[in-house]
Amino acid sequence: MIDVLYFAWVRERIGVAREAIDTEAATVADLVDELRGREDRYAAAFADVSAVRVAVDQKLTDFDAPLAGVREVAFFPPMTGG
Amino acid sequence: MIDVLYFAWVRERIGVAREAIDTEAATVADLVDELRGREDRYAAAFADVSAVRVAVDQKLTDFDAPLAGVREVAFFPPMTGG
Amino acid sequence: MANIRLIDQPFRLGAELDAFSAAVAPAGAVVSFTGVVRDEGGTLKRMEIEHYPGMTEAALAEIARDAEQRWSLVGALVIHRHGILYPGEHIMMVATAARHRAEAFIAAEFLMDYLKSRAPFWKKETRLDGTAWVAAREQDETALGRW
Amino acid sequence: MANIRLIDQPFRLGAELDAFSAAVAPAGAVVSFTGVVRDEGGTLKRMEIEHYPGMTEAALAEIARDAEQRWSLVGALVIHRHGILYPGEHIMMVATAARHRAEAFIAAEFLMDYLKSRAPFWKKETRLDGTAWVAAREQDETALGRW
Repeated sequence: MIDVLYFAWVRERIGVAREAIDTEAATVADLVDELRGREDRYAAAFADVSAVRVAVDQKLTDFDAPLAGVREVAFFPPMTGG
Repeated sequence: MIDVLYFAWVRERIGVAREAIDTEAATVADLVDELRGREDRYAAAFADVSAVRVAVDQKLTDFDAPLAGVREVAFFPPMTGG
Repeated sequence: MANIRLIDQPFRLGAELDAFSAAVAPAGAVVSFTGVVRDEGGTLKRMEIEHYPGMTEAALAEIARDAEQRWSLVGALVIHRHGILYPGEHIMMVATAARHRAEAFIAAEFLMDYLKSRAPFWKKETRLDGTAWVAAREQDETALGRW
Repeated sequence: MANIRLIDQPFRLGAELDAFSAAVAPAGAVVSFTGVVRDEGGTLKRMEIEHYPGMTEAALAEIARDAEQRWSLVGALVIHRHGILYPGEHIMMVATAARHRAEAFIAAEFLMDYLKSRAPFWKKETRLDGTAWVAAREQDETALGRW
């Protein structure tokens, strides 16, 4: 089980802020593919992954990152703080 | 007559902050030569003119500046504001 | 050590800068940056800032630690709001203190560049004609190339 | 129009920044710089700042006008003290306001670089072991080459 978090418009498209997902995905990209196949709302959120950023266990990383031993994955748009 | 002003250590070496000087000097450099010849305290203040800056009528300029029509000349070290 | 605060209420810019300046007394140079909610000619009603609890604090602390080490700062301050903000309110501030001005300026710019693109905040604007997430500016990402 | 003040008494940094920030409300970015009298490890007793009345005001106004024009500032503030100052007191501050942060930062650095080397102020320090005029730092003169 991995906690998956969504922020900003990714959250709005998927409709939840956080969910526990039972997955065998080896990488972030695999997880995204798996989610995309589940329901349209995921497909809509991940339609253009170049517009989505990912953090694994609260560290920014990329879609090749492995998921072995990971507790938390978060998807969100490019950040706009400051 | 030109009002001549001195600031910081230039003022301290010359011993006055301001004086009216009757001069026929054509340029700032000529005025400095004239002052140097007057008394030791001027010679001490202008011993190294590379360490002295000049303003003519309150505008920074250089020692070649002409003095025709000028009302005020000021001598001082490099500025250290801020 | 950097002073980092994530808050959901307005903060008092001047009072914060006074307190920071007093706390870093041996420094000769203090620089501050403040981001303010623009009213966009009266078209912006409010801004909402979402963030990633846990990661936000860690990211801000890491950015501030980097800045302190790179420029031997006497101190650094980061305050960032989340939640609902209205035009004219301060979104965030950073302040840096160093012996000379060049270090204080460059460290403040570094903090801002990283805070814009590497701290997990997202702004959503409510305008007269609707609501939209603020898009990241391409120059904010390219600004990181400087470091 | 820039707000320029030459004063012989302490000023309140935070209150000044609050007032400036309120006056430039349409701006999204406000940068401030403050120079503070260092105590130099307890060896500095006081600092005296001499200036050139008349030329000082004109030089500050010209520097601020240049900055406002080069970076389309929403506003600029310059406060500089003269007379006697003690360790921990603020020597001066500049503040700049612009739509985006890059302009506010660079304009503040420009103001500082010119103010250091082109405004007629001279600092004299009284230390435990005597009194001396502060020498101009070579890097302050070379900093102007940037502009």
